[in-house]
Amino acid sequence: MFGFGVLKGMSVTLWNFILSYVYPKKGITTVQYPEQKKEVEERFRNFPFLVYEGAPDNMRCVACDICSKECPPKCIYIIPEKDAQGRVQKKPATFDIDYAICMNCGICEEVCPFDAIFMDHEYELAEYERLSSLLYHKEDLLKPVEHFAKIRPTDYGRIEATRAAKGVKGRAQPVAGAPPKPAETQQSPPATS
Amino acid sequence: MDVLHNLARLGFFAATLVTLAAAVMVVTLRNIFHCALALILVLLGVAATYISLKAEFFAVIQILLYVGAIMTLVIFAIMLTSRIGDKTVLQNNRQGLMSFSLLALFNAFFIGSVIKTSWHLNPAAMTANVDAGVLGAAFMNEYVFPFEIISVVLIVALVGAIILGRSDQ
Amino acid sequence: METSESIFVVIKKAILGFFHGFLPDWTVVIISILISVTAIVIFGPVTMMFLTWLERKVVGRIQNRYGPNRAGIFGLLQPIADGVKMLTKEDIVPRAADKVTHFLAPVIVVIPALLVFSVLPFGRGMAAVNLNVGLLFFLAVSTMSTIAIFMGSWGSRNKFSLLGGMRAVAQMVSYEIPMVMSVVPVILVTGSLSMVSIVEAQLGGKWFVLTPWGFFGAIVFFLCGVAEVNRTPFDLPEGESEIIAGFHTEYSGMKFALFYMAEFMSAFAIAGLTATLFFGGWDGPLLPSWLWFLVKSYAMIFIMIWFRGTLPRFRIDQLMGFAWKLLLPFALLNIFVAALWQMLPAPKNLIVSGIAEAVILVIVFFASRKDSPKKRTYVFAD
Amino acid sequence: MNAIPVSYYVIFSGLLFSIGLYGVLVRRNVIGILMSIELIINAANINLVAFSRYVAAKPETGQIFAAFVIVLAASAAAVGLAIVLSVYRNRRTIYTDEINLLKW
Repeated sequence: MFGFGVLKGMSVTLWNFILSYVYPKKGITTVQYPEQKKEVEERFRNFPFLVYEGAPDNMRCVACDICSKECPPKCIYIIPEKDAQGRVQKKPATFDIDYAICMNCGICEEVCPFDAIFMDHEYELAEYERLSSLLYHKEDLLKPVEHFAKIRPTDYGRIEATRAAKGVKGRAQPVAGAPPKPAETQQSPPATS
Repeated sequence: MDVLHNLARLGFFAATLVTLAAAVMVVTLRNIFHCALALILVLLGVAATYISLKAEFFAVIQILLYVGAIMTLVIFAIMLTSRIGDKTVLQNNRQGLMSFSLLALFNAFFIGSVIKTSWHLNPAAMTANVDAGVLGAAFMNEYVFPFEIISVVLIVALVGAIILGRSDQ
Repeated sequence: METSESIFVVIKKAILGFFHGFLPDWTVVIISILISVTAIVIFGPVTMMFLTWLERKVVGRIQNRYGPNRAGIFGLLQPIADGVKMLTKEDIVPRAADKVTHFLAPVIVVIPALLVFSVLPFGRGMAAVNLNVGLLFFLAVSTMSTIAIFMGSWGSRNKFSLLGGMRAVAQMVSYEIPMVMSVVPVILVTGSLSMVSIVEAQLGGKWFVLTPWGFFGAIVFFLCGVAEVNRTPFDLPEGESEIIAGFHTEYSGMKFALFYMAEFMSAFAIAGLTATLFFGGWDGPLLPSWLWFLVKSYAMIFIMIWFRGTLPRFRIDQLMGFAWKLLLPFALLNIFVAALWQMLPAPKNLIVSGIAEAVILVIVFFASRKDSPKKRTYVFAD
Repeated sequence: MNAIPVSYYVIFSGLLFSIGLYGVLVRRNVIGILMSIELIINAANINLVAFSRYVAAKPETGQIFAAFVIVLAASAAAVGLAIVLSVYRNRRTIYTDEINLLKW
């Protein structure tokens, strides 16, 4: 009646305007992005990464090619390593993921029987170039298992528990296996005993 | 200040030339929308003529009514009656040459007679100040009867236009 | 008066005096005209740039965010960045467009927006031209932007453009009538069409907005002005959610920027005119006159932006009904109240015209409500 | 300033009138004819204002009648365009030689 509704609405916006100056904590809800960032949730997941233990050479991936076959957009490309006689080793020589094609579905993480690939929290991946800059190679994808423990502690605990129950101790490789992985042993003592 | 007067007069002559050229465009262009735009130019040129006659109020009225109201109506009608792509349709009939020659004849006589006439100039009128107040007083005193008649005509036209323009029935 | 009061006038006089030393009289006159023209041509776009910044800032604050704050301090360089972006954009002309009209429309739309500044009194003795028909000139010239919008919408050969143009013109023609009617009381009381004498009639705090007719006249005028310059809530001609961008759908780059510029300059002109007609123009204590004018104009601009941050868009029948059923009768009856005010002696007129105004307000409001459309029942909806 | 002779205005308006008359005679489009009529009316108005400024006893008379003429032109345009619209609605054309139902 008599336009009082309009006045009421306008008072709301005016109050917002004033509040944003006198009490910005409540009046302004945005985050100044490059300087401040919102904490991502633990369940947040973005592009996948590969896990290694200790040294980058000691990766969990055995080049079984399952993730590459399951990947819906087929963005994973794996060539296993071969030794001098041409026998296939349990280790990828090439492990490429095209982030331009990846759609963050997380199926690779689910199907991996060796818990070698996980979804990351990284989201600032802008590049100037479309083809080569977004094609991530093995060296770019490898991250230590501590990184995984840091970003997703719940999942880490669960997965390490099952791994320990099955008796898998990382990758039984004589090259890098000498010092046992500290993070893993600390994280899952009840299962190992 | 003579230079300024001459400049003003030059501007006025240019305005009349532009007006006449635009008037020719109004009657010759194929695209009726362009004709309407040219007509707007003519009306602005006529307003400039009024300013040169020291009738500023009337010039502004000309812009307000003609450009603001009448031409808007005309363009609206153009938009409602022609399709966007129409421009190939012949806009003129075959009386062009005949009309042109007759009008040229008329103009020859007309201009000749105008030049020959000696006008009885009224120096008082030439310097008088005719502003909105003078016009308003005249409207309300001497010319109040035609003023009322005109307003009745305007209302009749308004109602008539609404009735004619209604879509149903 | 102190120097800050008339600093611009003094500067102009100094320049003219400098040229007067060695140039003939008539060139000095031309230079004087050129100075005024240059001042307006610079003032218009600068105002527009500042207004874009202000609008985004205020709307941002209304929506609980900061608004532009990256380019320069407080984001003040944002308009320049926008300008560079606009200039470097590709200029697209549709293949089927009417090339001449399409090109001319953005050029012509700026002309009336700049011309209206010439009669606004920016301060004491700071109107570029003191026309004795200044107010009418303002209204007449601002109607010419209709033509440019028509040209743009027709020349684009695009249905959305055409729809936007039709809407724009229907709206502008409708709102022009209550707008002209709402300034008639001012002319009636001051007895002059010149902006300078209208301001002089309000000197010493006798602003028209403080009288009953002036208060409601100012509201009617301001609403009509907001509708004239196609701003929210009257932005049907360019309603993004309905018809893409209305009449400037097919414009890109600098041509679009010209439309944008014309819109903001007209918005400022309407704000300045409201301040001049009803809020005493440059009249005010302490501060220099031109600063008062700017303060008042920007207050009006703030209200416009506030509207934009608050109100949703009108429906087309509500828009027309608002103009014809509410604003027009009210503006007409307001003239009667102003006549009462002018006729009666000083203490009585406030009471009488105030009562008359209130009665009229109630009557017009109820009369306009009576035949508003019934609540519709949707037959096929359920 | 009034150094421009009155005959100049009269010739100007005569030319404008002839162009308008040419348009009325030649145009097929009804709206074109209406616009030509506007030209003629403007020519008449120029004459009224010019004569009132130069030779009339009272300088405001011509302007007042020119104002009447403008109002009449406005109402003529409104009614004329309404007629054009209804003709277009019924006959789907606005060309005068195609609106010939009464011609036989």
